[in-house]
Amino acid sequence: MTREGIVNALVLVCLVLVPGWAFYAGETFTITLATRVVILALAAVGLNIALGLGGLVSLGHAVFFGLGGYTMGILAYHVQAYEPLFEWPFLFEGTKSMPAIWLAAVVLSALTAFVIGLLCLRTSGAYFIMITLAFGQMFYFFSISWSAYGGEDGLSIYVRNGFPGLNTLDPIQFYGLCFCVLVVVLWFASRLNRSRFGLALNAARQSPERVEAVGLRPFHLRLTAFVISGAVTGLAGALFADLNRFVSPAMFSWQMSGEIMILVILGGVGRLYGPVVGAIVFVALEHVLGDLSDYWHIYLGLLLLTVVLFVRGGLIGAVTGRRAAHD
Amino acid sequence: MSLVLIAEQVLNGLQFGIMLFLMAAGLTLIFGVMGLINLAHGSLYMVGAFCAAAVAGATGSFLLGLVAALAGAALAGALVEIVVIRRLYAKDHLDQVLATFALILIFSEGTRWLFGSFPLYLNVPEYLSGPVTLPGGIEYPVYRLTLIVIGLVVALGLFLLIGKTRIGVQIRAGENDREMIAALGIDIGRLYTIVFALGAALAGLAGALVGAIQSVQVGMGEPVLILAFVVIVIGGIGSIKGTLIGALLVGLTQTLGGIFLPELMKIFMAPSAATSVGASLASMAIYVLMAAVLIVRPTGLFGARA
Amino acid sequence: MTEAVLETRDLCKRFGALEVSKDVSISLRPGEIHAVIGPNGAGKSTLIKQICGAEKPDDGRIYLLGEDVTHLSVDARARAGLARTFQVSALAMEDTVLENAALGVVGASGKAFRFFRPVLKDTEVLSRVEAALERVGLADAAGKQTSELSHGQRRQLEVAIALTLAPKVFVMDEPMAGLGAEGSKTMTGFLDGLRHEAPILLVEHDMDAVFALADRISVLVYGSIIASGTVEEIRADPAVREAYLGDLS
Amino acid sequence: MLKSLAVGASMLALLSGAALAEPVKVGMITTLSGGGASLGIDTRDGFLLAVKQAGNKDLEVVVEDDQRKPDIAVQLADKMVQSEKVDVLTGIVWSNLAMAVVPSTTAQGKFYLSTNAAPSMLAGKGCHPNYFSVSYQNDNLHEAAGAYAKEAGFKKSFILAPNYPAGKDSLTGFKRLYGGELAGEIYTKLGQTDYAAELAQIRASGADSIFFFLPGGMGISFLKQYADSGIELPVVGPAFSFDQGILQAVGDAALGVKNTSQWNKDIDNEANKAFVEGFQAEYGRLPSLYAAQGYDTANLLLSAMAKADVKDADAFRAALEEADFKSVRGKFSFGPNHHPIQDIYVREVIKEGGVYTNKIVGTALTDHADVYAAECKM
Repeated sequence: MTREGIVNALVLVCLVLVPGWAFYAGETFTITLATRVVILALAAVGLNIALGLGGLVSLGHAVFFGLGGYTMGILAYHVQAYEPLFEWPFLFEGTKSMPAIWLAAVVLSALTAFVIGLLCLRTSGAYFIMITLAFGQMFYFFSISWSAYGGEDGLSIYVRNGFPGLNTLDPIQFYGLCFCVLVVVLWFASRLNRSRFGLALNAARQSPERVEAVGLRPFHLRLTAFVISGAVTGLAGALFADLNRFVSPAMFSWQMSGEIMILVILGGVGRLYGPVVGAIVFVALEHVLGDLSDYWHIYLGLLLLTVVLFVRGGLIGAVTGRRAAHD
Repeated sequence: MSLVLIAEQVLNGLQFGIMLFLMAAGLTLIFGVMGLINLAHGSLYMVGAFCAAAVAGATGSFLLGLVAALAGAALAGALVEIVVIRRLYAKDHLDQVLATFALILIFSEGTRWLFGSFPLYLNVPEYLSGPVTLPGGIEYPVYRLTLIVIGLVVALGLFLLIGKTRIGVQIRAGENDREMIAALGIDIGRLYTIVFALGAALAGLAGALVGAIQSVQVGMGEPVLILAFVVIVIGGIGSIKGTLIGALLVGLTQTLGGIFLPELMKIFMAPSAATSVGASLASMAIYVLMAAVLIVRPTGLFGARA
Repeated sequence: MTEAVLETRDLCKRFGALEVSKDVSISLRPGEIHAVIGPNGAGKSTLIKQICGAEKPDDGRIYLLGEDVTHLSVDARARAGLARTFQVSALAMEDTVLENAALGVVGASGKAFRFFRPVLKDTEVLSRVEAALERVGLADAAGKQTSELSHGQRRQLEVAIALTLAPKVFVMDEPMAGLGAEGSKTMTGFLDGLRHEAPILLVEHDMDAVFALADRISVLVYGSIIASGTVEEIRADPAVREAYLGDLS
Repeated sequence: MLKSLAVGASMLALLSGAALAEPVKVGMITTLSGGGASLGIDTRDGFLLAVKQAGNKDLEVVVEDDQRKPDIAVQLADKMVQSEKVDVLTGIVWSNLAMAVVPSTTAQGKFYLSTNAAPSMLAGKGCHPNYFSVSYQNDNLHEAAGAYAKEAGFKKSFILAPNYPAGKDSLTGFKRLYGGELAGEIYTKLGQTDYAAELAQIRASGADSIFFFLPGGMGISFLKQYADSGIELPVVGPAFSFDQGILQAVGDAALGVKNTSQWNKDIDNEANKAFVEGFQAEYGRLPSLYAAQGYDTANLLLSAMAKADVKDADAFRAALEEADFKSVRGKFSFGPNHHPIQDIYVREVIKEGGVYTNKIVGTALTDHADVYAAECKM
C-alpha cells in the first residue's frame, strides 16, 4: 500500500468513526456537519474529474450544483403543493423519492454540461475559466428572478425526501446514505482514472498533440469528462438540497463555484481523495475559525494562501510528498 | 420613447463603460504582461474608494480624496505584488485563481475590521453636483460628464504610455516575449511591480470616482470585478484597444438592455410580467453577449493568443 | 513504379510574407525510407505539420494510401494509418512509460470511451505495449515515470508509441536528435529494419544516419525542393552541394 | 462565532419577579460578517441590550454568524437545535434565509421569533403556531408608503424595486393601498449600483412622485445619484434605505425624504426612552430599526418567560400571543397569524446636530395588520 493509499484509508475510517461516535454520544450536530462534509466532497470529486484529470479549470461548476438542487426542489415542491409539474403528455405530480430525484438531477446536469461544454471547450486557458464563470452568472441571475420557484427566496421543502427502506429524517441514516453515495462515486472515479478513457484524458491534459497523434480527439475526451463531472456535481447538489431541505440561487453563485474549487485545491488536485480531505478541512475550519473571531475570513484567506504558495499538491501532497499517482 | 431619452441612455451606457474600462485596463495589462489572473482586482477598487472616502471625510477635499485613492491603491497593489503575487507568476491559472480568491477574503474582512461594517460617506463635490443642459435638451449630471471625460483622458494617456514611452516598450516586450525582456537587460521584477501598481491605481481611481455616486462598502468590488472580466474576455485578454471596445459594448448592453428588453417584452405579455421578465433577460444579457463572442471568436475580439 | 503510400502535391504555405512551402511535392513508396533534409528554417517542420494535419496548406493536396486527406484532422489521419514522432517529445510526463505506450494501443483500437476496466489489466493491451517497448529497448524502463527518462529514452518512447499504432506510414521528425553516437547507431539499425513494416518519411539532421538509411533524399531549401533522388544523386547534385552540403564538405 | 451569554443575577431580576421555571436557551442566527453585517450587528446589540437590562439569569443567548448564506443559516439552525438544544430561535435578517430556516425549525417544535424578515409565505399559507413575527409583515411598510402617497395626493407615481421576490412584494404592497396611476414600474437588477438609466426614465416619464425599495448599498447609490440628477420629485420609501446605519453614508441626498416605519427613536414612551438611551450608553451610537426590533423581540420573550415554562409549548405560545411587554413602539399586539397589529408612521429625514436621522411627521396607517392573515389556517 502506498502512503497515499494509507492516507485515503485513514480518511475513510475517519468518516465512519467520527459520525459513529457522534451517534453514540448523541452529538447529532456533528453528524449533520459530517453529512455536509460528505456532500461537499462529492461535489468536489465531480469537479476533480474535469479539473484534476482533464485540466479543465471550470469556475462555473455551481451551475450543476444548483441544477441538482433545483431538480430536487422543484420535483418535491410540486408534491408538497399538490400542483402537478405537468399534465401533458401524462400527469406528473413531481416526486419525493430520492432515487428518482437523483436520476433526474444527474440527467439534467449531464445534458446541461454537454451543451455548456460544447460551447466552452472551444476556448482554453483563462478564457475557459471566464466563460464558465459567465454561464454560472447566467444561471444565477435567472434563478433569482424566476419567481415561480421562489426567486431569491428559494424553495423550502418541509420534509426530507424518502429513500426506500430508510428513514432519511434520522440524521445518521441520511449520513449513511450520503456516505455510501460518496464511496460508490469514489470507486467509480478511481476506476475511471485507470480506465482507457482515464488514460487518454490524462494524456490529453499533459500533451494534447500526442493524443491527436494516436487518433483521438482531445475535444471529445474533454467534453465527456465535463459531462461526467457535471453529472456528479449535480448529484451532490440534489443531496445538498435534501440536507438543508432548502434550495436557493446561492447554490448557483460564483462564490459557490469558488468554494468547490477551493475544496479540490486544498486537498490536492487530481488526487482521488483530495476533495474529501479538502471538504473535511474546510468545514472544520469554517467551524473552528468562526468560533475564534468575527473576522475569521482573514484567517481562512491566509491559510489558503499558505497552501497555494508553499504546499505542493495540496494537503494530501504535503502528507504523501509524491505526485498524484496514476493508480 | 423619445430620442432625447435614448440619447441620454446612450450617454449613460458610455459612462458606465468608461468606468469599466478603468477597472478592466489594469486587469488586462496584468494578464497580458505577467500572465496572471487577478481576482483581487476588485479589492483594489474597494481600497481606492475607502481611501478616498476616508481622506475626503477628514480633509473635506474631494480632489485630495482622489489623490489618496490613486496612491493608496497603487501602494496596496505594489505591496501585494511584492509579498504574494510575484510568487504566483510561475504557477498555473488554478493556483492564481485560488490565491487571489484568498486575497479577496483578506482584503474584505481586513477593510471591515479597519472601517467597520457600515457604509462610508463619499459624495460628489459641490462644484460638480447637479445637472447641466446639453444640446438637444438633455439634462445630464455634470459629475457623470466629468467621469466620461476623465475616463477618456486616462484611456488616451494609457495608449500614449504604452505606445510612446520607454516603459510602454518594455510592457509590450513583456507581452510578446518574456525571455526577451530579460535579454534586454530590463529588471523584470521592477517592471512587474510597476505594471501591477499601475493597474491597481486605475482600479482605485475607478473605485473612488464611482464611490462618490454609489455606496462605499465592503464587497463593492466583486460585482464590478466580474463585469471587468467579462469586458477583457470580450475584448481579448491583453489588448487595451479590445478592452476599451469591450467595456463600451458591455456598458451599452447593460444600460440599453435594461431599458429596451422590458419594452420589447411588453409586445408579448402583460406590462407587469413584461418588466419582470425583461429585467431578468437584461441581467443575463452581458453574459449572453460574452458567451456569443467567445463562441464565434474563442480568444475575444482582439485577442491574439490562445 | 508502385503506388505511393504518402504523397504531397504542390503544397504551398505562407506565414504572412514568408513562404515556408513552395510547390512541395514528395512521395513515399512502400518499403522505403525517404529522408527530407535541409538547413534550419528551410520549412521542414511546417511540411511535417501539413502532412500530419496540424497546419492546413494554403494550396496543394496530400494523399494517404491514395485517399485525399488534405482536409482531414490530425486524429483522422492518425486513424487512417499515419504515425508520427515529434521533434520535441510530446509525452505525458507525469505518467509512466507503460501508460504512454498504452495510449497508442488505446488510440489505435478506437475504444477510448471505456470507463470501467483498468487499461493496464487488459492483457491484450499489455502484450502489445510490452512488445513495442521491447523492440525499442525500453522494456526495463516500463514502470518509470516518463519525466525521469533520459533524452534518448524519450526518443525511443516516441518511436514505441508510433509502433503501437501499427501504422501504414511513419513520419519521423528528427528521431536521432540528442541521442549521442551510440544511441544513433542503435536507432539507425532499428529504423533500417522498420521500413519493411511501413515506409518512413524521415526528417533528420544527422547526415550519417540519413546517408546510411535513406533510399531517396529530398532537399528542402527556403520552402522549395531543390533536389530529389537517390543518395548518390544527391551527393553528386551541384545545386545541393552549393546550397546545403557546401558547408559540410 | 459563538458568544454564550449567561447573564448574571442582579437586583432587577429580583424586582421583576422573574422566572417561573426552567431556563430558556435562545439561539440567535444573524449576519455578522460580510456585506450585510451592520444589520445583524444592530439586531444582536438591540436584543442583548434588552437581555442585559432585564438581568434575567434564566435566559441564555447563543449567537452565530450566518454570513448571509442560506446553507450556512440552515446548518446553524441544525446546530442550535441538535447540539445547543435551544428552545427558541431568532435573529435572521433576510427573507430568503428565513425561508430556509423557519419551516423546518417550527416543524421540529421550536419557537421562532422573527426580528426582521417576515415573508408573505410565512404569514399566509405557510404560517405556523410556533412562528411569531415581532417586526412586521414584509408588505406592511410598503403598504404604508402607498397609503401615504394616496393621502399626500400623488397621482402619478414612478415605482421601482430589485427583481427578486421581496422587490415584487414591495411593489405589490405599495399598489395595494395607493390606488393612483403609475408613471412607470421598473424592476432593477439585484445588487445594481448604477441607476442612471432608471433616473433618465423617471425624468422622461412625467411622474409626480417616486416610490422605491432598494435595501442596503443599492438605496445609498440610488439616493446619491437621484440627488445629483436634478430631478426634484417627492420621494417615498420604506424605512430600510433611511435607517440610522446607512443614513450617514447617504448624507444630504436623503434630507427631506419621506419614509415609512413602525418605529422611530422619537416615539414618546418609557420603553423607547430606556431603549434609546440605553443603546447609546452601551454602544456609543444611535439605535437603528433593526436594533429596536431586536430589543422588542427580547422583551417579548422575557414577558412570556415570566408567565410560562418554555417546555410547556401550549402555555408558552399563549404567553407569547398575549404580547404583554412594553414595546418601544407603544401599543403592540399580535393578529391571528402571529404578525403584529400596529401603527405605521411617516418619517422625514433631518439633520440633527451634524447627524442624519429621522423624525416622525405623521401616521400612515393605524392598527394595521396584514392581508395574508385570512389564508393562515392554524
